[in-house]
Amino acid sequence: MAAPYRKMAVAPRVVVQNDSFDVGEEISRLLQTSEQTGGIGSFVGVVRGGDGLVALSLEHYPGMCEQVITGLACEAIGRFKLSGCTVIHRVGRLLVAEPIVLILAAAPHRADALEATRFLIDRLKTGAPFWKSEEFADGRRCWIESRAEDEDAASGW
Amino acid sequence: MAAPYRKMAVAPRVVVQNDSFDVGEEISRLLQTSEQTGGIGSFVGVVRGGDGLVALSLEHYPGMCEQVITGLACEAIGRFKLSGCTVIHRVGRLLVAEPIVLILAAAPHRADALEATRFLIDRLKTGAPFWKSEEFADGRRCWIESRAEDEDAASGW
Amino acid sequence: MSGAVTVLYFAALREQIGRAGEVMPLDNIRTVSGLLAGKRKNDPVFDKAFPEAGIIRVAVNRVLADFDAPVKAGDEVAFFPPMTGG
Amino acid sequence: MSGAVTVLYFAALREQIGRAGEVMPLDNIRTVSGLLAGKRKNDPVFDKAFPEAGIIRVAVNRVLADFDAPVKAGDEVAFFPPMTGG
Repeated sequence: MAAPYRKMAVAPRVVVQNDSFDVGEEISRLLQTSEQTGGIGSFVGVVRGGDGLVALSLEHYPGMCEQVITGLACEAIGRFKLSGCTVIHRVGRLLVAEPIVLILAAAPHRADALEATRFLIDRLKTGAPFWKSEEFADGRRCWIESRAEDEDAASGW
Repeated sequence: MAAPYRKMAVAPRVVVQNDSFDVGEEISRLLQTSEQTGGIGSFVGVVRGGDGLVALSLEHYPGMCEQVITGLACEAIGRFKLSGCTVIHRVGRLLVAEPIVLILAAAPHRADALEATRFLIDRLKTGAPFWKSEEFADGRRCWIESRAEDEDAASGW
Repeated sequence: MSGAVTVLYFAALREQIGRAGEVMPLDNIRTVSGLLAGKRKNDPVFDKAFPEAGIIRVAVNRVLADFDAPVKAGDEVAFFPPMTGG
Repeated sequence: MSGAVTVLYFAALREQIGRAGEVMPLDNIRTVSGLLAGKRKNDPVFDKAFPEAGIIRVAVNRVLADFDAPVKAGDEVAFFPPMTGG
């Protein structure tokens, strides 16, 4: 027999896709899941220009990505008492100023929403199997190496 | 004579309005202002339901609001090296789950974007002249009192 | 006649006082405290609306100010409860 | 024949090795280290691609693992550089 129904668990929305995302639409979707939301923290990662950079290409490990991100999102939901959580990560070739990743963390109180946003992006950067290579105007192409700063940010949580 | 042109200053976008806002459109607008953006931190404040709450009404001090928020945004731009900043605050009667405020802080690096987002919402809560009253299903209406927690968050910066 | 100041009230304070504001002669008023003392003397509703000066905020020309801030002709002085935006 | 494992390579490692992966017999392999030692013996490109074991990450069945993690028939073992998402 099933255990008696207690409380609806918060399930994260996790997507890995080529296409871009509509932040407003994702926020509306998140707001429909709970009237307990008082604030939504968000982070959008963007392809930063400079030094002749033209585009980034993102490679990923299909299947493992979704699994790792879902695990991180569930950890955030428990740890920061979230009322909702969305993570969308793009793969493929992305031009300068294009969005790469969207994190949304909804909570009754803003401190939890903002903390969870930071937790998720810090841990995702070095914990989810994505790899970026850079493509420059002069034709050079090279893999981005992981930064000690990012490793530190992730292990701080 | 004007001083020689050095560097384009980052000007914040500050709006106080009745209407809602389109977060995706605001992010696109912010991304057009600088190719140096690597991340955008965001906070959306929302009317939280519960205890029979039907709506919030937001009163403000026209003119002073825009001036205070612009001052906070300029402080954030300098302190966190932002490449862009947007603050939109709604006034009037807002139903449960409607958005109240949007903060966007763009920066080359994510830590700055996320810190600035938190700074702006913490300081705006108790420093910008807005007042909320609550309207309940049973007809009661009362002014929200300021919370010591919010005063502490603001003075922590 | 030494000029006038515009006085504004917001939120719960506006409701208790029953109006959004008024233009009043400056007379011998030199500070925010002086302005408020005059109000209290002339209208009992102000004692009810401002039971403790500490919880009331004041802005002079749309900038937060102390109660001992100077007030001069043409100024806009606003009184209101602690702010609750965001 | 003791079954097979699927081995995958990603990013710079995939490019250096020149393929995305392969299915290989498990033989007497019991751990990730054992699997890698076999690779190094049979194909010199692995010494070039894995100059230091420390900077290479490994996942067994899509969960990050250590080099002494056990490997059994049917497992999916992936090798890749440190991740750089977000």
